[in-house]
Amino acid sequence: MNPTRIHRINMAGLAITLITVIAAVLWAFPLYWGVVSSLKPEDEVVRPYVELWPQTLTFSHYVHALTQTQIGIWYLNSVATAVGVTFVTVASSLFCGYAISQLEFPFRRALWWLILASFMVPIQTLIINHFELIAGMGLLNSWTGIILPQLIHPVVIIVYKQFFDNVPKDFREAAVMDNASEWRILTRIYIPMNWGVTTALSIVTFIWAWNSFLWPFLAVTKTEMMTITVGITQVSDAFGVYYARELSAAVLAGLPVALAYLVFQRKVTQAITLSAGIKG
Amino acid sequence: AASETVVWWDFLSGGDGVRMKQMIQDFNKEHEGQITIDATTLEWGVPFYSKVQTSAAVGEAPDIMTYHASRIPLAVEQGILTEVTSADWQQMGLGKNDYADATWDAVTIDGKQYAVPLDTHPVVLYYNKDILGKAGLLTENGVPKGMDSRDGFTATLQALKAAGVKYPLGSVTADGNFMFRTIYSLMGQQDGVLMSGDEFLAGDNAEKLQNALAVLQDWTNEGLQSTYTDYPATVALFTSGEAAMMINGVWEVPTMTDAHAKGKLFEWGAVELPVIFDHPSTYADSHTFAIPANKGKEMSKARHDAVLEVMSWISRNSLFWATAGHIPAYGPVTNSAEYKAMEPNATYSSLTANMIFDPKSPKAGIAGPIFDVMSSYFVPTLNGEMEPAKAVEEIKYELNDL
Amino acid sequence: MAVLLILPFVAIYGLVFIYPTIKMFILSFTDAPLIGAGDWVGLENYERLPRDRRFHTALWNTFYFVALTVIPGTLVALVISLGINRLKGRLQSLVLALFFLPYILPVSVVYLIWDWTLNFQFGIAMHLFDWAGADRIPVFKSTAWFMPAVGFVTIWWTAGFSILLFLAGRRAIPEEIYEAASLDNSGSWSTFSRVTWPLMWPVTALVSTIQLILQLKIFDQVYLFSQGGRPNDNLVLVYYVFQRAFQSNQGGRAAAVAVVLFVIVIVVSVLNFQLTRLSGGRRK
Amino acid sequence: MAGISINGVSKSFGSVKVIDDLSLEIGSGELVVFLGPSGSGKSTLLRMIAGLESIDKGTLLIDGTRSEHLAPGQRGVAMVFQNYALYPHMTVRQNMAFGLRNIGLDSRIIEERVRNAAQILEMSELLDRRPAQLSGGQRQRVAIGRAIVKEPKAFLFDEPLSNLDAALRVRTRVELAELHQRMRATMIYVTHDQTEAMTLADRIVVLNNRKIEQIGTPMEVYLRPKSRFVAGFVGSPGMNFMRAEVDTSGEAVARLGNGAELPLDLDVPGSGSYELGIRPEGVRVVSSGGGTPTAQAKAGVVERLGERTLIYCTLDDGTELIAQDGSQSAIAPGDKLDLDFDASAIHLFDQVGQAYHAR
Amino acid sequence: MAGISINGVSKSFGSVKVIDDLSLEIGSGELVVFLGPSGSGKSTLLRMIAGLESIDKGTLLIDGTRSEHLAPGQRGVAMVFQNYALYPHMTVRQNMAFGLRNIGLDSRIIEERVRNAAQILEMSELLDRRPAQLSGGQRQRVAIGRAIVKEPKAFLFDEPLSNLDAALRVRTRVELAELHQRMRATMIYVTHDQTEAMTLADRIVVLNNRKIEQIGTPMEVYLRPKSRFVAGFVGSPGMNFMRAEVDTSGEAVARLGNGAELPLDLDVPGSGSYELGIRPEGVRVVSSGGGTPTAQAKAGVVERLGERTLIYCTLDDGTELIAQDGSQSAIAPGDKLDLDFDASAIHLFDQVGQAYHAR
Ligand SMILES: Nc1ncnc2c1ncn2[C@@H]1O[C@H](COP(=O)(O)OP(=O)(O)OP(=O)(O)O)[C@@H](O)[C@H]1O
Ligand SMILES: Nc1ncnc2c1ncn2[C@@H]1O[C@H](COP(=O)(O)OP(=O)(O)OP(=O)(O)O)[C@@H](O)[C@H]1O
Ligand SMILES: [Mg+2]
Ligand SMILES: [Mg+2]
Repeated sequence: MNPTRIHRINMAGLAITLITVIAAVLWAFPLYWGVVSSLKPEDEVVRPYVELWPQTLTFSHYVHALTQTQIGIWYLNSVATAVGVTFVTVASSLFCGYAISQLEFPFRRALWWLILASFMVPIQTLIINHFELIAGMGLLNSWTGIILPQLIHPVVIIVYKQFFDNVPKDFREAAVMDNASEWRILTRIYIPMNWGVTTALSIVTFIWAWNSFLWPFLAVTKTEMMTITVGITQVSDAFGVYYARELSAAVLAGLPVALAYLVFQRKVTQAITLSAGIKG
Repeated sequence: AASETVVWWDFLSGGDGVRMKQMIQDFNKEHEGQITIDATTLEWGVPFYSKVQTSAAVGEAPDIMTYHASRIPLAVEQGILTEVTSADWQQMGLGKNDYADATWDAVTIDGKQYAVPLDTHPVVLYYNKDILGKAGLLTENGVPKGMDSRDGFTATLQALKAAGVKYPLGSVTADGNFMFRTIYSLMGQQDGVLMSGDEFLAGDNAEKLQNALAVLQDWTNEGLQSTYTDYPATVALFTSGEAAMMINGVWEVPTMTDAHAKGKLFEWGAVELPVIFDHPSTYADSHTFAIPANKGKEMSKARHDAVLEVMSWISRNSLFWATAGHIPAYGPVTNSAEYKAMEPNATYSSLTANMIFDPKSPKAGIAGPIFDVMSSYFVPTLNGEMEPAKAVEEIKYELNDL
Repeated sequence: MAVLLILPFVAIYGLVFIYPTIKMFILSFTDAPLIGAGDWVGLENYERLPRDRRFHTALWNTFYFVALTVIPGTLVALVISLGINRLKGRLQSLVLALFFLPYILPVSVVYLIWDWTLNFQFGIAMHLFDWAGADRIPVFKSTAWFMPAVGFVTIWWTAGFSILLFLAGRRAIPEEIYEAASLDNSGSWSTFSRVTWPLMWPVTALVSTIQLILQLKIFDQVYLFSQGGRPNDNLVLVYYVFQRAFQSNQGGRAAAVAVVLFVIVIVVSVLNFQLTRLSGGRRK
Repeated sequence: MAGISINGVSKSFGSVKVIDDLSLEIGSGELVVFLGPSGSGKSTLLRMIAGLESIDKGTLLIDGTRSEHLAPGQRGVAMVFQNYALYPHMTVRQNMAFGLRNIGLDSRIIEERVRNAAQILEMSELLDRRPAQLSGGQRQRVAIGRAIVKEPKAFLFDEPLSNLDAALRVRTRVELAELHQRMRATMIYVTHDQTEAMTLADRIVVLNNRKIEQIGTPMEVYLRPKSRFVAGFVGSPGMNFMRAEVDTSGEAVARLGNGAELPLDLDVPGSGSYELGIRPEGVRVVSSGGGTPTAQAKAGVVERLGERTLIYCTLDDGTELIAQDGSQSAIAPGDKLDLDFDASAIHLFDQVGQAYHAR
Repeated sequence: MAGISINGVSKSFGSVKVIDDLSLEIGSGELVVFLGPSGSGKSTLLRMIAGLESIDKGTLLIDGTRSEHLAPGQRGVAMVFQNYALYPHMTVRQNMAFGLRNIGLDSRIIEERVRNAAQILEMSELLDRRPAQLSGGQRQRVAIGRAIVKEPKAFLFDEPLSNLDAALRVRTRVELAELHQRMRATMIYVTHDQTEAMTLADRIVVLNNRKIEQIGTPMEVYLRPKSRFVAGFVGSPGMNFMRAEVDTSGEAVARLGNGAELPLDLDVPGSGSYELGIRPEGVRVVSSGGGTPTAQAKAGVVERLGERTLIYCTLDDGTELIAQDGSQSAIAPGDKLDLDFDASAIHLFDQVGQAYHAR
């Protein structure tokens, strides 16, 4: 029974807080280091001692990456394919999830089981056949070809179904009493009521698509069709033996998503937990 | 006629990449309104050749590409190269007589040619004259001492070490693909061969490989050579003065020349590899131009003509390519007075006599099966993780299992 | 109506999921190259696997990688999330952002940054070894260190995702439970082991399951980090599929490896599902 | 407004019969409450009228029109759901207009109707808010407003107050009663809360176990419950029950477990064992010594509700019952009490639950 | 069991003061209810006693021990939470034993105590279930059981019934009252439901706005509210209020808006404008013609609660009030009524809310 006990607990708490904060800084340090290195001239980069800030600050590597490489086109490809994957995945899953959740039709359970099963299937094992398929359709080196095999995201449909299942039946019935057609129930009630889910799933799908490497790496042979994730590691064109240049490309590739994340931090956080089926 | 765009892939980065870009620019300027080269540089080695292979199989390969001569047998077996017919040669205005026999032979399979040779590129020893000079390790001719024997060269390395040099020798020890060149050269110095008929490392060839590995591992064990160093790091170590010498391809010559011209580099030199064993011998390969056989896609006559024009033009103008350190394949260029006056090419031009090439087999060549197997074991061995004997045993097993 | 709604999805699934899956099985019984037809060879492609050294390497490395990442990654994320949970307000979101940031970066960026950070000659991490007086370790060039290093980078890269799930799980535990525990004289350790940990168990199971299935399919990092190094020592199953199919042009043999991976992932998923269900059932 | 006539309807879910051959007439402008325990089929019956559940057998007339096969939207009835089912992404105005839009009504008319309904419900200033910005009571009103704008033939309510807290529930109940008085609309109201039923209904339909137990005005149901079930279900706190032996040989009397005899003022078919029911307000605490009390009891918990006091007590023979005393009762837990039963408040129930009431 | 003494405690969250210099004595074995509107600081005060919130200023004695700096577990009090806060992964037995394990009690003693508590609460057969397998009422009992086994100096309850449905709430309330009678333990019970407060408390502490408005027995609070706030807050339906001009020049009288004059039976400081309060049971409907009624009114909603009838009516001058009539009242909505005010039930409140009651 000593009155200092609460005090002592606070000391321990403070220590944990401090450790956490320090760990966070160390955790993010490689990111900082990457950025700083990309701002140094090449000869400073390879000095055998540590300088946490460039002696000569230079943006020349960025200028080079932006003007001498196809990074702009890669951006465009990344954005286009990621948006395409996101849009098609979310839209098709939305409709299908709604149908499975709310409507009666033959083979509904079978379809649902198929989707659940596909959750476990490693899509990576299908690369050979995807390649053959896409090549056969003449879609290599095209946005469509990059997009198609990336459309298997059973999580999206599973989450949609769960959310539609959880919309109280009352809403559907209220709408039925309100003379609403099935299409109007979907578009005026269910979709708007679940905007949050749609945003979240779109964010998550977009992150996945933006970061995907293996398939775009296989499906693209022309540099002008590469996505940024593939481009910066596969085309030595401009980066060669230049460490800082490589890093500046990395920073350029990572920066937009990183900034978008910092701006929409809450949304992204929600999106992730939601995609895992945890109500945050 | 409408302007033809020729899609071009190469794997040339660094100093020679810059040279090639310059040549392409010149070509485009000269052919304005007729032919435009649309060039892309891909990652050297396995990535490049995998990409080429799958691209050709699905009809997405370029119109022209650089190709290593060593890999042509494999490519022909896979059917991804288009023959360069005698009509083509005629149209280009080139022919057998313009090339050294070995070079012509390298692009010829069963009497048919599959590529147009561009150059030959051996490996050489780069050295830092300032450091060696200060340590008293230069001969009067300005070349390193001890180039004639294993002991002599090792002594030089040790002296450098004693003089406080961190890495007497910079080696691309992290990259088995690269080290193949050095090791194959050392085998060549013992008259070792990889393939005798269909058998790999037959007879005492295994032992010769082991000797080569042992030398390099010894240097590592004695701390005379940079360990786990990848390609760019090796160059950086040398140019920053941390490594006093470096074994690398002639294609790094322009990097040095350029830096030196800008006053950013010490005095340097490049010589033929030291004779560690019986006699001088240096591994070399050739860059060539090839036309992919795009499956299901016939190349138009106009495009084909344009491609031939590209190959012809570059060959004729390959004197500039020589500034990239390489030895041009086109005879008229190497025979010219200008070429003969070029430095440092002249210093190491003697070694052409001692060049050895990959075995002519579909299993050989850059990023080919042999390459693949051997390089896997080079890294652990060169960095002291694996005994040379063990490595040779494994290599032999895997090669014969191909 | 229902048919119209499911049509796009079913069409996509049929085209890029069901059809390729069936084709993969068929392909694995032929000697086809990557593109084009081959002859039926029966089980030959499978019979080769037990003798195939690379396959052994790939199989071993895959499981090794799973062992290196799944449980350590889950624990690291759990610990970090508990640390973050103690923080409040802006500091909390800042710290969370620092931990989460790597997750949204493309794998290529992660590769470039770590390849640089751990560069044997110039990497800043090597200075740590120097300061500590230890020998530098060529992490991505030595077989012994490659997988642990890639595992470490993978944990660094993906922990943000798990951390978020753990945080959500932690926040789902009502504060009242902790107040009850403090009135029940529960100390920090007993509160963690008897309250927090059991209540976080479902999330822990979820996180480790997600990790497990994800890491079995590892390719990107291993491929990138072995570039210019020693890929044959670092093979993992998907990499081996890629190598056979796209580098050696052996579609049939690649498909057989793919089928093996396919079966492994499904067996592991089912086992894992049963396990967590059992242990979950025991705890519920 | 219109009457609703239900004739011999039945409903099963799978093999479980939930409504069995049930008939009911609801007059135009009447407020009928369906009261019954959970699972008694109240909601099901209401939803059958709305069209949200199919009718297996029997007929349904709404305003004279055969409606059992009409789609829900076409029956001309409006429903207020337990959770209101307000569309969360629409403003109050849009919520109210949605049903009218769907039938393609002219937007001027829609605007007009919404304005009127908002006026009636005194929520004109809420029209541009969203449901999340409303309090529970306000949401309730919007839900009613959404029904009103449709100018339906009948309003259907399914436990509309059960999500409100106690105080608000009382207030809203009064508002609903007022609304009904003002609009004189046909309304069917489902609840399992007997206070709501008592205070709101013109007539109460007591449902139990697939069947109607009693139909009657609130006071009929309270004072003259037709069955043991109704007697026990209606009233809070519930009626006290105890065993009694009835003797009709002379003046009819009931003998309680403790031997006390109560004169009976009701028609009972014959002697025998009955259950005697009496509400707490029929059990009075008498000051000791005055006359012979019916029973002696020991006070347990004493609940002072302010305007009255409930005493949970135990008779000598262990029977537990609740007595009522005035607001300022002096009784404390543990006290010995004399209780007197008001003869006119006595009900008897025979073996099958049939009730007999005081004359 | 032990008394609790709170002396001049204050508490702020950031810059918001929630409890301001509050003092209170709770006797050993007493059941004190903290009653007040939402946000009045009831929970905060309770949690300050439990140790879950720090005390900014002032002292807290539990059983004579200075406790404001003790850790929650060391104050010897047990708490029952609104959502019960049962450990969901432990069985009932483990839930109850957890606190005892933590203080290293012998497992035989733990087993014994758990068994006893389970017996008291009649849940011995639930001991091996997990919270998820229990009904709301059963969880409630487990939460209490978890408190009982600790044999605490005092029990703290924070709205323990608010998650139960109406019927269960009434039943559990009675059970709690019984438990307190049996155990005679010191209990503090937080609620904003005045019925719970009235029926359970030995004493009610009415909190409002950071301060104690009144401390007293339930009947004191109901019959002699110290302030306008307490008068309005306690009782359901609430007290009727209306403007009145008081004239103390002769016999003290209050003049209502309609001109009627009521003789006052209370001490009031002087003439002036007051608010007059009277509970519904003080407003009686008188048969027309009998004497002069205090007021005339028009009946609105009539709520028949069974044992009594509430009439929501409007006076001629627009004042709304609630009158009470007997169970079998014949009054229908719209009727004209004569109302009589019971003089002894009149309360007056001056401008600052200070109350004056009938003598
Ligand atoms: N869709 C359904 N499928 C199967 N059984 C159902 C369904 N809807 C209701 N039931 C069953 O029908 C019976 C009556 O249900 P109903 O909802 O009408 O009861 P209720 O009187 O409204 O009860 P509550 O007061 O709980 O709302 C219950 O036994 C219920 O389980
Ligand atoms: N942790 C906190 N931080 C800031 N303000 C708080 C906190 N807890 C309570 N408050 C504020 O203190 C005041 C009193 O809160 P408290 O929870 O004690 O009220 P209460 O009487 O229990 O209300 P209720 O009946 O709603 O439970 C409220 O205004 C509340 O907003
Ligand atoms: Mg219902
Ligand atoms: Mg509270």
